[in-house]
Order: sequence, then C-alpha cells, then structure tokens
Amino acid sequence: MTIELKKLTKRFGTLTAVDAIDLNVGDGEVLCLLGPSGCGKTTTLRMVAGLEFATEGDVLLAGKRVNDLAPRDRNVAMSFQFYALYPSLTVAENLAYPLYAEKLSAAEISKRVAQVSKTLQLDGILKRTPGQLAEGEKQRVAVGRSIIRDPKCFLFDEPLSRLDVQLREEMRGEIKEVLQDLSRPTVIVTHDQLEALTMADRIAVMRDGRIEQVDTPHNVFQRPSNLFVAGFIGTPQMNLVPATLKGSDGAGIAEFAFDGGQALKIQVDPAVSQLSPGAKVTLGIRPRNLEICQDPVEDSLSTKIDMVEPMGAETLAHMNDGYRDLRVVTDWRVPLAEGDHVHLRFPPGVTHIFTEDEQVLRSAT
Amino acid sequence: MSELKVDNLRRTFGKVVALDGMSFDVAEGEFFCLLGPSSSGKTTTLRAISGLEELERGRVHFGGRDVTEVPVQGRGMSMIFQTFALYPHLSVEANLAHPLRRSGASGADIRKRVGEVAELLRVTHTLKRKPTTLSGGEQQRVAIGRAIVGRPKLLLLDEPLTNLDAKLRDEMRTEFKRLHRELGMTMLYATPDQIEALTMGDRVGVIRDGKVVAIGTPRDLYREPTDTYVAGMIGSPPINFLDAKTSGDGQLSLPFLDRPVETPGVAGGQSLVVGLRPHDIALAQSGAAAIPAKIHLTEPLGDVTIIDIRARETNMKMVLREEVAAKFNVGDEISVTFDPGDLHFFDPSTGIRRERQAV
Amino acid sequence: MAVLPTEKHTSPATPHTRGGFGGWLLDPKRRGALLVTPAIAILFVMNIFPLMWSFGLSFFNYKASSQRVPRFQGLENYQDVLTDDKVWERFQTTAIIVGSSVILQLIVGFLLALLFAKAFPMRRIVLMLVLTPMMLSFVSVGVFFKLFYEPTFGVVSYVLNKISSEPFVMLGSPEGAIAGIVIADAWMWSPFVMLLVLAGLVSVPKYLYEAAEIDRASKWRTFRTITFPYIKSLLLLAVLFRTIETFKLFDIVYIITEGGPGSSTETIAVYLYRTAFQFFKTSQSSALAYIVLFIVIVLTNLYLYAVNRRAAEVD
Amino acid sequence: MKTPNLKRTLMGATILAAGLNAAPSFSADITITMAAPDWPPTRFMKEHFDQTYTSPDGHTTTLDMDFIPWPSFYERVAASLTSGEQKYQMIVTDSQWLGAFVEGGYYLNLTDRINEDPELTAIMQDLHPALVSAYSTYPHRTRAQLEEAGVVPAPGVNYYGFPQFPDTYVTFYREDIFCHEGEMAAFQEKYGTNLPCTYEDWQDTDWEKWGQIGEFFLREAGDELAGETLSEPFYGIAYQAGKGYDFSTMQINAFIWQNGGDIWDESKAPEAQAEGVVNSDAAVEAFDQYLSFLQYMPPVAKTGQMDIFVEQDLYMQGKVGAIIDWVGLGEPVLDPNASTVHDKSAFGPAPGTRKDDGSIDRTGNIGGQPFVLTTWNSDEVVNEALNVVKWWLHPDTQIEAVKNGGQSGLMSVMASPEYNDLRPWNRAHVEMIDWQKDVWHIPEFFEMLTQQQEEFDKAITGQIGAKEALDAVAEFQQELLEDIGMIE
Amino acid sequence: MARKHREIGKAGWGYTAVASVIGFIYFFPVFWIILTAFKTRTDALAVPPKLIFTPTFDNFVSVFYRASITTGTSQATDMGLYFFNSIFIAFTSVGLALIVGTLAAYAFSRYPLRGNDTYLFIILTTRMMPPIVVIIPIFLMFRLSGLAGSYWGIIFLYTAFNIPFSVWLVKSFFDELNPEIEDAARMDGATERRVFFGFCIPQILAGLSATFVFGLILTWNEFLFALLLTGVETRTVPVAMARTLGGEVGVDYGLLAAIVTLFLIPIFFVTFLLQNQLLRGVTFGTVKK
Repeated sequence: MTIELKKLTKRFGTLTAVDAIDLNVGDGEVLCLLGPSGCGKTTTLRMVAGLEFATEGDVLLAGKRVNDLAPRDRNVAMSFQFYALYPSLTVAENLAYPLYAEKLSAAEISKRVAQVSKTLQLDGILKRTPGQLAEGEKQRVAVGRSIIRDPKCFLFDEPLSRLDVQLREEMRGEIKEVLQDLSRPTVIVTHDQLEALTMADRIAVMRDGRIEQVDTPHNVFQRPSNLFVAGFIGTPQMNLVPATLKGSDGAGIAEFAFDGGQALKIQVDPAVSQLSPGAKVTLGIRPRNLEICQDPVEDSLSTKIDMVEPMGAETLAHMNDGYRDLRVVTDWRVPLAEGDHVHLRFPPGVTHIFTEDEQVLRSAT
Repeated sequence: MSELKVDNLRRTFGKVVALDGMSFDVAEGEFFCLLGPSSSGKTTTLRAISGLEELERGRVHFGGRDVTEVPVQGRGMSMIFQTFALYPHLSVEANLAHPLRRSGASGADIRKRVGEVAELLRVTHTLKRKPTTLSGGEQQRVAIGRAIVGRPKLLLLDEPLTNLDAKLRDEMRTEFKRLHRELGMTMLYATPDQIEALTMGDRVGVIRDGKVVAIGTPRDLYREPTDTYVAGMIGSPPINFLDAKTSGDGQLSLPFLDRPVETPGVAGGQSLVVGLRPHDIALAQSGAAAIPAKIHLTEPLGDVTIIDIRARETNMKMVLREEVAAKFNVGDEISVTFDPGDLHFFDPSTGIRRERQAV
Repeated sequence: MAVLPTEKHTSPATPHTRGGFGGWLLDPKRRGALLVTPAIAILFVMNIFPLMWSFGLSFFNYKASSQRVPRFQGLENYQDVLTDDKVWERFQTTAIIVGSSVILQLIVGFLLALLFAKAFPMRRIVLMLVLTPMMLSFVSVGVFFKLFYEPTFGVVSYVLNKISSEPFVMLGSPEGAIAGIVIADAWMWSPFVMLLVLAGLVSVPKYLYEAAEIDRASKWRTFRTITFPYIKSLLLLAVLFRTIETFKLFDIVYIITEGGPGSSTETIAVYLYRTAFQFFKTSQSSALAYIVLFIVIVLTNLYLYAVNRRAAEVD
Repeated sequence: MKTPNLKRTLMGATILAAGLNAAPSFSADITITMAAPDWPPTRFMKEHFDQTYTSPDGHTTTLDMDFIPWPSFYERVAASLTSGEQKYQMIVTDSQWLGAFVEGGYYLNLTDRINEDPELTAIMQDLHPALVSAYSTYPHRTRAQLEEAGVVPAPGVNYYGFPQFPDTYVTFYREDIFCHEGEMAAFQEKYGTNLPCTYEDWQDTDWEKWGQIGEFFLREAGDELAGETLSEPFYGIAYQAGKGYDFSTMQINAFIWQNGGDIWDESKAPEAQAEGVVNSDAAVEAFDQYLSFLQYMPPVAKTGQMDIFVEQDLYMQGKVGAIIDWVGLGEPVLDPNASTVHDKSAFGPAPGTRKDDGSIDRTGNIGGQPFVLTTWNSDEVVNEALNVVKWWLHPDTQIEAVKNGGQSGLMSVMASPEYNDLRPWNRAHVEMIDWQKDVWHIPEFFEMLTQQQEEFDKAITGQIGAKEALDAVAEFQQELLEDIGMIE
Repeated sequence: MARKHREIGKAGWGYTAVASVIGFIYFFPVFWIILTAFKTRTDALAVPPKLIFTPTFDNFVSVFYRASITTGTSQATDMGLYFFNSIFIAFTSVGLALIVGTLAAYAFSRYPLRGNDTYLFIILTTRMMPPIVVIIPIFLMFRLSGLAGSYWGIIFLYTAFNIPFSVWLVKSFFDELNPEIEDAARMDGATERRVFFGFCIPQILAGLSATFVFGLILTWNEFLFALLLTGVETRTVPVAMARTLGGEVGVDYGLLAAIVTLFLIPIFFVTFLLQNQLLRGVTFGTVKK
C-alpha cells in the first residue's frame, strides 16, 4: 500500500495553500512533512484524509484515486493535533471507537483494545476519561486510537506539539518505536525539525505550499538542497556566510573572500569549479563543524568570542569579527571566555556552497 | 553587595503551599535564573518580589532597603510576563511609553526613549499598531521593551519564552543575554527549561516545592549536581541513573558490567546511585574497558543522535555525532565505554551528592 | 462556584495608604468590601430589606386596604397557605404548565439549534427571524395569541376550521387552555433554549467530528458520543433557567386565559398577584411569596451547580 | 392616610383667618388631580371642564385628569391609594370598590357636606335612586331603603360618590336583519311570534324569545341570511360570559334577580346566610337559563372569554345579530372605521323575565362609575371639588355630556324632551335604569367576585353544572362572610 | 470538480432556503403582528384573515395622536412623554446599575471577600425571584417613604433590579481579562485607580456597552413595577401600551401592533449587532459559550 500525491493543489480563494505537489509514501514508510507554520503541510495531510478537498490534482491510496471519497470511505487513520479524544468516553471506549464501523464482535474489540493498551502502556488508565489524563497519556491514547485498526495509511498531525519539552523527548522515542511496527505508509506533519529528524524515514521539507526537498533525515541534514532547508534544519542554526569565490583548484579546494577582507581556502564540493571566480556565494557550515583554534593557523578566520552559552555537555559560543556572527558549538570542556580572540577553521568536506539562486552546489553522487 | 535579598518567604493558597522558606540573593547586575518545574513556586516568588503578591512570612530587600511593605508601584522593578501582558487597547508606542508616564518625563523625552527602545528591539515598524496584530516574536520584543524602557534596577522575567515556538526560543535566548550585557541591569529569570537556565544565567537557583535547593553557576550545576533532583533536571538528554554497589575501596559494581570498575576515592561496602551523563558515554575502540551493548533506538537530532542502548538489561542513553551514528542501525551490537571520573555519586536514600573523598 | 478566582487573581500587596479618593480606594484590606458596598446597599434597601419586612409581615394579619392594627399571629399564615387546597392546586397547575412548556421549549429549541448549527449563507439574518419572539413584550404575545386562538377571528382557528368540521375552540377546556398558554410561552422562549444548545453545538471542536468521520462512526453514534455530551450540561442549564423564568409566568396567563377555564390555568404567580392586589391579603400573600422564594432559591442553587459543572467541562 | 399634617393644619387655619378678615372673594390656585379611566366619557369631562368651568369661589382651578387605561385602572388606583402617595383629589371608581376603599380610609364621607349644602341636596334628590343606591352609599343601602326614607340624606346613610358615567346594558341589534321581511316571516312561521324589529318589539321581548332568536339565526357558512349567502358562520345572540373581572356576574345577576333569587342576603346581616340564598333553587334555575343560551352564541362563549369587548367586536364585525352590552360601548358601533354595521344598528331594552301578569322584569346589574373625593384633601380643595361636582351635575353640562357619548343620572335631564334623540340608545337607557340594582359593596367583594367568576366560568365552559357552581359560590361566601363577621 | 459531500459543518444556499422557510414559519406570528399594524380595525378582525389589504398608517399616527370618536378632534396621547420617561428612567437606572455593578463586579473578580460566592448567590437570587414576590414589600416601602410615583423611586427600583444582572455579566467580562495586564500596569507604576480606569475598563468597554444595552432591553419591557409604582408624569411606555387593551372598544389590535412594531425595531437591530453576545446577556453572563 502506498500514498501517492499527484500535482496536488489547494486554493482557498486567491491563496494557494498547496501548490501542485508530487509525493510518494511507500508501504511501511514514515514520511514527515516539515515546514514552518502556514507552509501547507497540514492542508496536505487533510487532503489525504479527505477532510479537505483538492482543488486540483489527485490523491491515490493504494493506487486508487480517492479524491471524491468521504473520509469515512477512505479507510485512513488519523491522529489530530489536539488529540480529538472523545471527552465523554473512557480511554477504552475511545480506543474501541474506530472498531465499531468494522462490525467486530465485542470480544474481538476488547482483545484489540487490550493489545493496543499493552503496547502503549495504557492499562492503568483504561477506565478514565480524557479529562483525567495527563498530556502525555492523552497523546498515547490518540496514537492508540489511530493504530488500533488496519487502515490504508496513518496520518499524524503535529503529534507532539502540545507536550512540554521533556515529555516531547520521551514521546519521540516512544512513537518511533510504535511506528517501526506498523507496516503502512505513515505521514507525520510537524513544524519541529527535531521531531522530523527523529521519527521519519524520509522528510519532505515544505515552504509556501511547495516541497523544497524530500530525503532521508541524514541527507536532509547533511546534504540540504537549498538555503532554506539548510537554515531550517539543525539547531543551533547553520552558519550561513556570504562570500566571494576567488578561485578553485578543481579538486574542491577553493578560496573565498569574506566581507572585511579575510580570505581563506576551504575544501568544498568539487562542483565549485563550475563557478567562475568573483561569483557571490553563501557558505553554510554547521556550528558543530567549525573548529576553534586558540592560535592563528593557516586558512582560519580570526574572530572574537562575543558570547558564551553553556548548554550542559556542550557550549554554544557566538563569535563576532565585526562583520558577521558565527555560532560554534564545542564540548563543555573547551575553555572559552568572552572577548577572547580565536581562529575558526573550516574542516574539509563540511562546508556547503549555495549559489545566488539559493540552490546548493553539489556534484552528483 | 547583593542587590536583591529574598529571605525565607512563605505563601499559601488555601491548602496549597506555594512558597515555603524561599531564600536567595542576587548580586547587582547579575543574571539569575530560577529553574524549576511548573507550580514549584517560581511565579509566586517573582510576584512576591514585585509586590504583586502578599506574603505570610519573610522579607524582601532590594537596593539595600527592606521593601516588603512598599507597594508595587514604588519598588522600581519591572516584569515581563509569561502572557506578555501587553495593553491590548493601547498602541505599541503607548505600551512602551506607559512606564515613563509616572517619571514626569516630557513628551519629547518619552518619544525619544520609546524610539530608542523600539530601535534596540527592532519593533520600530510596529509602533502605531495594536499588540494583537503583532507576531509572537514581536509581542515578546514589545514586552521586553516595555519592561526596560523605564530603566528599572531589577527586571523580573516570568517564563517569557514559554509561549514562543522552538526556533524563536533559541533566538530570543541569545537576545536576552545580549540585552543583559548591554543594559547591565539585574535580571531574575524564572523558567522550567534547563537549557534556558544554563545558557543565560550567571547563576541558577534550582527550585523544588517552594524553595531553592541548589544555587550555582550553570557549569557547576552541570558538573557537580548537588543531588539527584538537580542532576536529573539539568542536562539533555537526561542523566542515566544506575544503582550500584561498592565491593571494596575503589571498586564499583555497575549493573551493566560483569566486573567492578576502578574508581579511586570510593569506599567499599555501600549502595550508591550513580549518575552517568549520556554525553560521557563513548564508543569503545576495543579492549577490556569495552562494554557490549545493543542499540535499541536511535533518535537523530541533526548533528548528534541519541542512541538508546541496552547493556545487560540496563537501558541507557548516549549521544553520538550524526555522521558516526548514521553507520549504525537499530539492533546493532556496539561497544561503549566511559571514564570513571565522569561518574556522579548520590546517596540512594536522600539523593544527596557524595563527593569522592567522602564516599 | 465557577467564579472562584485562581491564585493569580488575588489582590496585590499594597499596604500603604494615601489620602483622598485614591487612598480610600487603595486600602487593600477594605477595597473589595468598599467596592461592593454601593451595590449591596442598593440591593439591601430595594430588595433585601423589603423581603425582610415582608418576612415579618407574614407573621401578622395585615391587610394593605384596611386600617385595622395588624395582629401577630405566628405561623398561621403559613399554615393557612400550606393547608389551602387552592394553593396546592395552583402549584400543581404551575408545575404542569412549567413542565410542559419547558419540555416543549427543549424540543423546539433543540431542533432549531440543529438547524442553525451549520454555517450557511445569511445565517445571521435567518437566525434573527427565530430570535424575534424573545424580544416581544409579554403583553403583546399574550394579546395576539389570544386573538390567534379566538374561534371566530383567530388565524389558528381559521386554518384549523378549514381542516376539521367542528369549530376549533382551543381555550374552552382546561387541557386546551394549558396547551394554548404552553404554546405561546414555548414559542416565545424556545429561541432561548436554542441559543444555549447552539452554544453547546458550536463548542464541540470541529476536529472531534473530523475524528469521528475518520473513525467511520455512524451519524447516530457521532451524535450520541460527541454532540450530546457537549450539550448535556447546557440542556440542564436551559431546563433550570427556563424553569425559574417560567415560574414567574404571569402576564401571558393573565391575558390569554385569566386563569380560566375555572382556575385550571391559574399559576402561582397569578394567584399571588390576586391575593396581594385584589384581595389585599398582604400578610398571607407574603407568606406565600416566601414559599415561592424558597423554591426559587432551591432552583437557583441547582442552576449555579449546573453552571459550574458546565464551566468545569469547558475547562 | 389620615395622619394629621401640622403644616396643612396651619395652612387651613391661615386660610380660615384670611377668610374671616378679608372679603369672601379669597382666591387661590387649585389643582384637582383625578384618576380616570381613559375613554370618551372622561375625556369629554376634561375637555368640557377646560372650556367652560369657572370657579364660583374665584379660584383658578385646574382639573388634572390622569387618564389610566381601563385594563389596568383598578390596579393603578388601588396601588396609588394603598401606597399612600395621596396623589388624587378625586377618583372615578367602580361602585363595587366603594367598600374596600371606604374601609381603607381613602374615600371621603360626604354625608355632612350634602346635608349642609342645599345645592348638593337638590342634586342628590334629582339623581335616580338606583344610582344613588349603587354609586353613593356605604354601607350599601338598597333603592327600596332609600325610597322608604324619602329624604336626602336619608337617616343613617353615608354618601360618598356621584355618577361620572351611569351605565346600563341594552340590546344592540341589526336592523337590517331583524327587520328583513323574509327573516321576519320565517321566524313568525317557525315560532308563532314576531321577530323583534322595532323598539316596541324589543320592549316585549323576554328570555324565551331571546333563545328563539339565538336558535333561529344560528347559520352555517353557505346558508342564507337576509337574502345573502354567508361565507362564514353567523350567530343570533351574545351576552357577556367572560372570566375576567365581572364579565359574567353582571349578566348572571340579572337572571337571578329576575327569577326571584338573590345574590346574597345582605339586607338581613348579620344573621343572614349566603348558603341557601346564593344557591337557592330560584338562583340555580336562573343560572341554568343563562347557560342554556350559550349554545347559540359564537364559539368563543365556550371558552369563557366572551367579555363585553369580544361581544362588541363580534357584533361590529357582523358575526352576530344581537348582543346585550353596555351603553358605554355603543359609540364605536356607530363609527364607520371600527364597525361594519355602523349604519345597520338599532338599540332596544335588554330582554327580561316574563312574569305571571305578562309584564317583563328587566332587573339588571348597574354598570358605570361614580366619582369620589379622597380623604386627604384640604377643606379648600374639598369645597372646590364639590364645586366641580355641581358643575358636572348641572343639567347643561349633563346634556352636553350626553351629546358627546356620556350619560346622565339626573332624572330631570333624562326627562327632558330632547334627551331621547341625542343618542340612539338613550330611550333604552332610560327604560333600563329604572331596573338597576348593584352588587354588595363590602371590602371583600373582590375576593368574592373572583371566586364567583371562577365558578361561573367552570359552568360556562361546561365543566360543572349550575347547581354545583352556585353551591361552591355559596360555600365560599358563607365561610368568608363568617370569617369577617358579616354572618355570625 | 465534483463534490460528493460537503465539509463538516458547512452548508450552502439550498440550506439557507430551507432554514429561511422554517425561520419564517417560526417568525410568522411576529409577521402577523407587523401586518396588523398596517390594518384598519375591520381588516385586523376580518374573517377570513387578510393577507392582502390596503395598508394604512393610521395606527402609527394613533400611537402619538388619537382622534376622539365623538368629537373627531385629535389629541396628543402623551406617548412622547412616556417615550421620554422610558428612555430617561431606563437610561438612568441602567447607567447607575452599571456603575455600581461594575465596581462590585471588579471587587468580586479581583478582591474576593470572605463568603464571596454567598454574596454572588444572594445577588443572583434577587434577580431570579419572581417580581411578584418582592413587589408587595417594595410597594409597602414606597407607600411609607413617599417614593411612589416619583422618578427617583422607579429609577432606584430599576437600578436595584439591574444590579444583579450587571454584577454577574460584568464580572464575567472581568474574569476573562488577563490579570497579568493589570499587574503589568501596577509594575509600570499605575495607581489602583488608574489600573481600574485606564486598563480594566477600556478592555471591557465593548462588554460594558453590551451590558448596558441588555439592561435597557430588560428594563424597557418591564410592566408590573411600572404599572404599580409610576405616577402620571412618570409612566413608561409598557404601561401606556395598556391603553390599547380596552376602553371604548376591546383590544385595539392595530394600535397595539403599531406600538409593538415601533418598539421592536430598535431592539431588533441592537440584537442583531449583539448576536454574538446574546447568550451571555440572556443568562446574566453565567454561560459564556
């Protein structure tokens, strides 16, 4: 079973919420739709569920076009951002709710409820109503209700957005474990890149109704296809430094001039040779990839520590040389003092180049 | 000399004890964070300091005098509220100008100050608008602006980032820190989020059940948590707690190891709770120190990946760089190791930290 | 009560006093009491004091139309009232009218609410048509419904006469007269129930219906498990509020039937009015008024209980 | 209230002193506020007062009439009186309230004034004794008692009021139908007696014929009436049978009296009983007769809502051939804007019970209202108010009033040659007024009336019989009268 | 593109048509009353009932001027004065109640007294009880105090009548305010008076005006107190309306309908504007949504 979206478009009046997107979710695959609020990810999900109608394009579930089917006829399971637990029913009744339509025997229903409640550790709270549950429990019940039956696909809308920081960290893992057992196409909508990175097999990064990149978490993180994805994924945010290409050697070693006059050679993707010297580029490098040297070394950017933020195991340092801010994350043991002059090295192979049209410059692999 | 001295505050709401023996000092110009879970008394503390809350017991000293009886209007503090509490019926400009009204400053003066603050916080373009038309980040900045425009000697911040989304929170943290440096005012910041406390605070006071249970610099609290509560509170992913025994001097038995670990300074024959931070667990190259473990779950966070491992029935979390972690899959067998020097020891019954020499 | 403040609502500590109005207002210990005083004072003078007075009166044999010096007679008035078959008959009549009217209001109001629960073009305007009855005065509703029921001139009678051969004489029998009053009252106040039910219906988060749709729940199950629980407490509120209000039913009865035929539609409010203002049995009517007041207090208590339950559910 | 007012007493003394010292032409500004129902007879009084009145004592007198809508008139006046606001100097009052408000100390006893003032004495003598009995006396004195005394004021009788609008009920009928040749012939054929067409015919109409008329003119839609096909049902007769106020008692009392029954044996108080009088066989028989005609009336009679206005509406809209209603409601019948039968109506005396000698007893219950003075007025105001009374009961004023929809209680006016032609119902009114009696004026009257209306209503709507109803009334009245000490 | 079903909770013009028909059936009695306002007496009582007739404005004229049947002269009905009385009495008393009630509501919301809920309960009870229960003692009190028939008497009474309503409704608005805004104002140095007038009141201005209007509507139609406790000069419109109920003729349906129609117009529009607040208003703020 698969989900296929073909040129799927949704317009509300003059506003185009979703703009002709194509997407495939394979059987058993978990796909995260990731993007800032208002990017059209929830609308896309709702079109798959049938709660919203496509203006143009098609939704195919298991190869069948379902555009004109009501949600109930599409046989999808969905968990809502606000959980949508039925407030007057107990947890057990909530879990059993989707099963009534399948005309199962009472015994079968209670068996399935028991199964799910065991998987999600809901045994202790089966008799309670949603009002008596903690946020995390509600969340698990919502998940339980969507996985109790055997639908064509699973849809999750911002499943963790209502939980506090600590609970979110716990639940990320928990849901991921559950998802690994469901062999159905699954779509998760989230605006939190950490959730997407942890839970997805693939991530589709959306912006303004379009998909910017679809790839594995690893690739989305390590090989962003454009400036938006690079900036959106990763915390602290990737350092994005405007620079001018001075020249390259064809093997990926290129020299860049920075504002303020400093110039250095950095090993980047060999595709840099496609650019002619003088081209304006943006260099992208993750805060954890920059290396701090106390003493000046060749091809390092000298700068000054502006501010230090201890984060426990790591330390985030803000550097400023008068022209640009750079964020660097180091182990907490590295001594850093505000006002110190340091030198930053760009290790080979970790610097991305974005051209003026904001696309990454990368040789085919 | 301490600018703010909070001494043994008590406040109850019906049967609920909000504050009970809350005491701490904040030095002039210091950025002090109160860290504690929700309803541990942070908000009540700030409100008591500001004079918005009456106290049953305890004194508040500020700027060298006892202000316990001084009305809220006369304390010269300002506050940033969790809900921002912007005046919805006034324009941004009027919101920012309000704290200056009582100072008797001239209209021109007020306009100048408002302009400066708006400039500083990059909200100049919103001055004529009503707060409800602003984005969350802009509202937050206006709230900050209103709190600092009167140049208070003490700025109280009550979970100001709770209502913002993750990305904005990261940005605002840095912004607060920068503001503190530029304005040099004393700040008292309440938050339930350890990362906020660690990144911003000069010192952090950890609150539990209405009183401060630990005070220290972020680094100290991370390195030498005073008890299991503090240890569990600080650090992400949270510290791994393990039940351990010492078999002899310097010999520590850990549940996931079939042999004792050499740990100098540990006395024999006692039960301990051992804390081991996920970041302190490393992949083992090879050799005797290697502990065999199985990968249970991976959570890629971008640069780093949290790996849940299981070693002899014991679940632990560790953190690996993404490019390293990407090589592994769930179910893979790996070897890990740690430096015994990174272990933290706690009393199993009280949870209080034990220093090595004392152990 | 739902009105209990959370801890954040409490007064700030501002122990210092100042002169003048500000200082007076600023005294935090008395501020609440002082602010409440004017309201309580007016209520005391115009409501509570008269009530106490009449409570006193209810132990005398005072008549407002007589110059005789009132004589204290203890609980005699209460005894008279409570042992008077007439009074019990009026209570019974009131109960029947209140009961059937409230039930009818619930049904009609509920159906109307279902009609208006959907968003449709011009909804606000169409809704106004249904809300209008509530804005009329009792007098006009009474007079015109009486005219509608009139066997010769009435529109209702005219239409029904076309259908049946017998002339339609609605108010000729006790049952018909009660029906006539109930229909008029229910017509006037069903929109109120509708408003409450509508509030319940729109308070159901849309995502619950979406979830039910996804879960393939039948319409009936959706109603039973989602819609109904949301309006349940509001229905209870509607019942109590309307019961309290219908308990006051006076003008419509007085105009449509004058309590007739016989005394079959004379409500306790009409009877109280007659006792006090036509028979001038001031003391006795005070005693009866106190009994009515007691019932209203009980009902009001139940009402507030329902309000709080609703508030708890909404939170 | 009779609380002595020092200020007022002093004022009175000053005025008295001034009167003694100075010339008798002491004048002042006087405002007389009068509670009055809002309808033409009172409106006329105000208009005419403003145009014609000059104070014989030289005062500048203003008559400030508070026109109160009829339906809330009683409540308003009762509220004003018992609330002690002392707003009114004069009040138009239904006669049955006299007891309650005299006992309450609100209505001024005028016996001495009348006694001392020959002008007033003359007026009282000229007033029809039925009116004096009904409108003026408290405790109530019957016409017979007054006539026996023969003088005004009669010894031991207290006088309170003067007629503002003396009202009687008469028959309103459709000349076009009752004088239609075909209908007349058909009626003659069916009942062997004539269909009343002229005034004289109505003088000879008893309840039996009234019933025949009802039966005769009961027509379905589609039937012929006076040569035209009816699109809606038509009815022959209607009289009051309404639950409100006194809207059935007034008619039922007539039946009872005419049948030799009585409504309460007050004349023998305190020994007399309500039991056995109120529910006497004669009374039951009379009530039964009253009920027997309801079947011919428009269906609203079955609801107990046939009040004096509904009758009038049914008549004016051409739904009924003849009604018995108050003269006071006659004017709109002639108004083309309100009435479809304004040019087809004539008026006759109300039917009565034929006695053995062939004459007809038309004893009826008087309507209309007296006006009274209130007890808190200063002497000066009382004097001036009595001047107003004299002005109002002056024959010239009375004639003008009659021309403008009023009525007169002065025998001299009613006897004047022009009187009968002033309004079409005047002849009937004069004939009827001689038959009038009134209900008893005890303070508890309202309670009795309400309960009685309730029982009558049950009988009218067919829930109980005449006997049951009157038994219930008798039992209630007996108990109540015993309670208040009227019966021992 | 073809749609098999609509999104949940939405409907189109077809639905509007159905709802309009049902709404109109429900509205029909009112429609009939409005029609009657344009009918002559004969048309109003015509059998069969007339839907088509020659409309007349006489009834509306008669509201203010009436022609005497006998003399044919036209007299002012004093309806202008009664209008003024209604407006003056209602505005003054509702205004007073709003001021007094707002102060109390603020206290109940922000400075709860001991027994706060009991006070609130008593206040609500005074409004829930049938007026017939209090009218007797009030009547007696007016009798002794001499307040009967004066403007101040009825204004005072209506003020008391409106206070419970104002307190509960305004309190519900105060309860919804974010109290941190007031705290912020205090921190900014605002006095308590300024907190109240400068920050609380402006935020609930809309609520206050809604309360005022609801109070007017409730007071406007009051009949029993007005009947018994107003005098000639202080009579209000509902009492004056009673003149249509009988006098020389029975009920003057056309005139009553005309008055009802005239009085319906302002309330209709006000209700239309306040539609979203309506429920809160009619339940004294106890039900917010």
